[in-house]
Amino acid sequence: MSVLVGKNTRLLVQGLGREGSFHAGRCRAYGTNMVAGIHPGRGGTRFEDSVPVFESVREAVDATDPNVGLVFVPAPAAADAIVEQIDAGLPLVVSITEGIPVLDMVKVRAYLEGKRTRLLGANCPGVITPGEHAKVGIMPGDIHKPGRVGVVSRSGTLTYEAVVQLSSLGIGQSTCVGIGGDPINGTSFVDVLKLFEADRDTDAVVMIGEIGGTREQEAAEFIRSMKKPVIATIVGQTAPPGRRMGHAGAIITGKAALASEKIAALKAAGAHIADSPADIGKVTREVLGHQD
Amino acid sequence: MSVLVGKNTRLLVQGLGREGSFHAGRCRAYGTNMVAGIHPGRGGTRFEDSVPVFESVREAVDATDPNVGLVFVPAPAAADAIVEQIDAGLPLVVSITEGIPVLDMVKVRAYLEGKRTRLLGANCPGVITPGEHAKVGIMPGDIHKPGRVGVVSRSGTLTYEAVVQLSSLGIGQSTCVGIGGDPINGTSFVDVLKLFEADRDTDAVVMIGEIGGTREQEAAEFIRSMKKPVIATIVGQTAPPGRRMGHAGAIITGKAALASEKIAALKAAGAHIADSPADIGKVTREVLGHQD
Amino acid sequence: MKLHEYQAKEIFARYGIPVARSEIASTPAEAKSAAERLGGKVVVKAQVHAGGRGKAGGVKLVANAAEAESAAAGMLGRNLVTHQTTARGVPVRKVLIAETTPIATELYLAVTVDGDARAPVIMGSRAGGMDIETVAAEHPERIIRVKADPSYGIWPYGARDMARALGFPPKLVREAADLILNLYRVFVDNDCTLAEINPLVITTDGRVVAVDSKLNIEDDALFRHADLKALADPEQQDELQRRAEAAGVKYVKLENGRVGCMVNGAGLAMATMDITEKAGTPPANFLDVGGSANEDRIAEAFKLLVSDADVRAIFVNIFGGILRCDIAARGVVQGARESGSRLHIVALLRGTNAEDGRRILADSGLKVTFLDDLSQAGAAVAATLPAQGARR
Amino acid sequence: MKLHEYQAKEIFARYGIPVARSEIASTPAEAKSAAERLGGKVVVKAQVHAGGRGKAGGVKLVANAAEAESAAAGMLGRNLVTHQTTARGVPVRKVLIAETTPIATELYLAVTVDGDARAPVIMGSRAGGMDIETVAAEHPERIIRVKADPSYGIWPYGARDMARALGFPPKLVREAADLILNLYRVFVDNDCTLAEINPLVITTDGRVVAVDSKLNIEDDALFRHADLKALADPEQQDELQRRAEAAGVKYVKLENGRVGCMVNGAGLAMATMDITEKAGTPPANFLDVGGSANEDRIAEAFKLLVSDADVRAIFVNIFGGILRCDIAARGVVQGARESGSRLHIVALLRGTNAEDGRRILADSGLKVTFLDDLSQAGAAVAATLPAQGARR
Repeated sequence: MSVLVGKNTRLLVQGLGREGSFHAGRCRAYGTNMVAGIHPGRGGTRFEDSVPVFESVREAVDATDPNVGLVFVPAPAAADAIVEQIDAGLPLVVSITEGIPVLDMVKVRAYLEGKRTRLLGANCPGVITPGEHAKVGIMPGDIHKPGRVGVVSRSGTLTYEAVVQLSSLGIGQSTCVGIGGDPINGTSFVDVLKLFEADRDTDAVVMIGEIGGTREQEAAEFIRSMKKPVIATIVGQTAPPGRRMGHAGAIITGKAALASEKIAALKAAGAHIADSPADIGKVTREVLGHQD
Repeated sequence: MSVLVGKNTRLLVQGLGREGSFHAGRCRAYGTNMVAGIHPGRGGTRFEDSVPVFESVREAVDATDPNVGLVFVPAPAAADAIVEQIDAGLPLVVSITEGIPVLDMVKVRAYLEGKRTRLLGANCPGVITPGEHAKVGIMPGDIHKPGRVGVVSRSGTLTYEAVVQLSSLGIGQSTCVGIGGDPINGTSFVDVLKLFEADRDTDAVVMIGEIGGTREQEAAEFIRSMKKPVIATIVGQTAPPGRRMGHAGAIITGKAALASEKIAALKAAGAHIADSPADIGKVTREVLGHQD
Repeated sequence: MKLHEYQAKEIFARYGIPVARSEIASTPAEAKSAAERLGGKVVVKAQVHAGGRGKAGGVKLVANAAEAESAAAGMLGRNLVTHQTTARGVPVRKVLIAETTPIATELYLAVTVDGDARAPVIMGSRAGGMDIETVAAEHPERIIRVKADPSYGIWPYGARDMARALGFPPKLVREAADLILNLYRVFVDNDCTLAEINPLVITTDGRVVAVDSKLNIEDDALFRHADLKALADPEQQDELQRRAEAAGVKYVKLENGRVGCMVNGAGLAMATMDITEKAGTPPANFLDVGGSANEDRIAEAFKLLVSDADVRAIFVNIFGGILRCDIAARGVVQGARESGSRLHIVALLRGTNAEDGRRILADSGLKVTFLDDLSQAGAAVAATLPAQGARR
Repeated sequence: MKLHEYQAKEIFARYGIPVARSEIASTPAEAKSAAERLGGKVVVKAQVHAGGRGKAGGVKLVANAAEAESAAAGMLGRNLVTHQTTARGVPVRKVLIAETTPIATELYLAVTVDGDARAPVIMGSRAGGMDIETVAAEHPERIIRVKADPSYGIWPYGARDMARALGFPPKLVREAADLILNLYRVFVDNDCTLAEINPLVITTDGRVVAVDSKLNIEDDALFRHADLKALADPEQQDELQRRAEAAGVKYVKLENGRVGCMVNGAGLAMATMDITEKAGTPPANFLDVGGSANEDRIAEAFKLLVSDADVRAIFVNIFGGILRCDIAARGVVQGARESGSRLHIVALLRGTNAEDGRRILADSGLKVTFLDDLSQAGAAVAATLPAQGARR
């Protein structure tokens, strides 16, 4: 089923406010099997006249056996919602919510230790497996094309950009994963690269990194051992050191966080570098061509 | 080496105030190999002109490679000292200190999860292996006699009472373990029973329980599966429900915490019950007699 | 250490827990004017460290300020006797004047530490207002227990789940959950052994109000709570208890006992009680002098024992370790001298300096029977006990 | 959100961190009388949200109250320009008058969150008083880093170990450890992104004093810190920054740029910057309008861009998702109308309602070049950029 989501996905959506409802509807329209919704005060009602809504995740899990949770709960209560899903034993929790306080995420990350749950995000676009009509997130579904290239990225709209480049060249995607742009998140590049390396439905991986932190260097260490080719790009090459660029992940905190350091590490590990983010599709086509 | 301590014990003592110094000296006099002391402001000096004293556990561990830590630090700072020894990787930490706030012990107990350290106590007399001249605690050494009966108890002086009864009947002890009387401690009856069951130098176990909590019932569950005989007594049979009897462990919080419930559970599990704490030695002799 | 209701209430309010409006009064006149300010119809509540106030007449609902005054006059300066106090009762020095709460539902809510779970636990029940121990014993299924995570505490969703399980209507779930979270914070921040609201009330107009407030603080943690320590009210303890605490010994008076027991170590003390009980000579007390007692503390402990009129004989059971037997013996002699007691003493002295201890007692002129081991204790104590009723 | 030194200092003091005695002054006269109360010889420190005050003349050691007055007069009401500010500088509305501290040793101490370690980290260095970024870059071994446990924080022994490693003499280890623990509590309780003391001083008479105090609060956590939110001083931000924040868009002005970039999403915004930079048409800014922007926010963002005199052309790169392209286009048209801008616009609109967006821009009368994909961007932007210097 490619990675993380697929035809067996049974989706629970927590937070059915304006935005959550809109995207839950889009996920369903794409073909995702949404089995439950959670919204305070709306327990007992139905979402889009069909999906049962519950007051608590525990009730929803007992009644509908979901295996993926999607969090749209506003930032002040998002950490609590994530933990509620962890404690209910959901194998995968995807948190879209942006602006969760970093100390909340420090706690959540530590709380995950030893639990069976994988957390994707927060502050991420989610995950989509086009070939199995499974979309768990806010990405526009129609730009995707079923295929055999995995995509993993810290960014939202930049992932869409990469997908458009791939699709327009006829290169389909196995699964596209947004790990989120916050400095502390649940799933790292390495985690996703491992999944793609083990996935029978994936032939190559596109990885889109950013300035800030050293997760791309960790990824480079893993890429050394990978059999599948990785096409990588790093954005923020022109960002001045020490200035925040929007989301908290994109801050240059030291020499290691520079784009040039990351690109060097990835190149040394054997990744194929797209020097410009406009060339992701082109470089991928070249790499796949050589593969044949 | 019987259990927990023996001839290979390399002892570190933290808190060399009046009481700590006195008992550290007694441990050494009994034959225990004390390799390091910890006391703030006394780093660089020597205890009893021979054992090096350090400012921090980390320094002591690096320099002297101890494998057992003994904590005499006063209650307000005791949890910190225990954690310092856990973080330094000591395999066994014995905390004598009484009066540690229960919420501190809640934290320490949770902190132990997944660590390599076993904590004995707090609020316990410690552990002694007479046959190997290893005493890590405050018990009077001279009442003990080398032999093949293990002793485990929540209490201090009552353990000495039991030991005196055994020794006066010629029944020696492999190891005597005080697990401490606090409601939350590091090592339970079950933990120690497991060690004795696996120990080649132990033939039978004397277990001394008290009213309060349900740890004796947990022990009974384990005793069911034990090959070695267990002689058990429960004190506090005459204590009125709901009244505190000295240390915090001895409080009847519900029906399950009653002496009668515990005795029934132990009896059902096949333990030999000494109805009166005065009969511990006598019952043990009978049990050992039948064993031969 | 126990706090008074009014003290606990102030702490509750500081943590955002909704409490009824109230004022504290030390005189009937103060009670009257407080009642006037609170609208006349109020509840007058005796401030004592004991449960069971209601049935004992320590809680009065009154219709107006004049009745509040006379209700206060009936409580203040007297001793209140409840099923939890001694027959002498506990003195009422203050009354709380609280506005009445229109009760629709009464619940129970408390936080304590569960040793078996090794964590704080939040307990709630829809059977509020009732004696919770009775509920726990007879209908344990009516008590909801939520274990807190030792390092993360309780998460808001858990508090909401608990609020729903307790039957709070959807509109009040968030408010009830906040209250649960705040009570948990009170518990942890103040090193409580118990933080309890009984009853927790849903009012007829849909509010949630903590009508009673109970906080017990862990004695061992008072070193880091100077503010709470200052709230102690030793007058609420009976005199023996107070003296024991001042002397640093653990003492529990037992009903219908005849043998005063002095022991070092809680386990050995309970064993000693069990043995005297089995010998048909019931113990009058639990007394643990602790590990590091000195002569004065032993003497004070001895005087405590003999000041209990029920005590007909003394059993001293000391296993010398940190505490040396000679010290214990000197303390006993000093205590006997200072109290003028001539009660028969059964003494079992073992461990450090046991010989010295025995000699000191033997030379003291006191009536002492020496034992060699604990198995002799039952018979020896029974033999020394005078016929029922006789004393000194 | 940044706090002023004097605000941070009050918080430090509340947490038991030793700080120098000081008063805040808004006028030279207040500065004078404060200096008198503090003994005459004082330090006058401009209160601005910018580092590098010392070298920029914002910190003055004076010998008496009269000098304090004139030093304050030289700062108050003016703009202070440091290496961290724009050329316009930041206004000085208040000065802190602090008693002098007899310095024996200067250290550095700070708490921040280390994303790679996924935990708060306490950083200390004996190279205090120096520019810490320089130390970090040139002598990373001189910085001691202690990772806090995400759930337990830092234990006292860890703080003592750190204090010793920082070279505190044995007598001061406990005091320094308490300070470290308290600074950590400040950090966690107030959701800081940075809590910093630079320098932390050991005085010649053996005291430990936090001589400077710096606290940055996480914007995302302000919802639970109304008290801190009230301490905001928006006047310290430059006008564009302030307008961006009010509009809810992320905006960073870049030096020497010529292309104003409007993008949704931080990653795509950085990609856009990289592409324009490579095309030889450097970006004038980073601007992320965010996911849920409406027309007004887009319009305000557009006006922000064009109010920057460096901007010669606009690149609008919107990937419609939550934000629809027609909304973005309407916002751009509205912004252009309201600002009167006639700058050439390069537009790449994809995703939700992209067709509608393109039509709206095409019909607007604005000069717009439409792109089909990102690879065309470099050339297109370069082509539309007027010769250096020209504008409108």
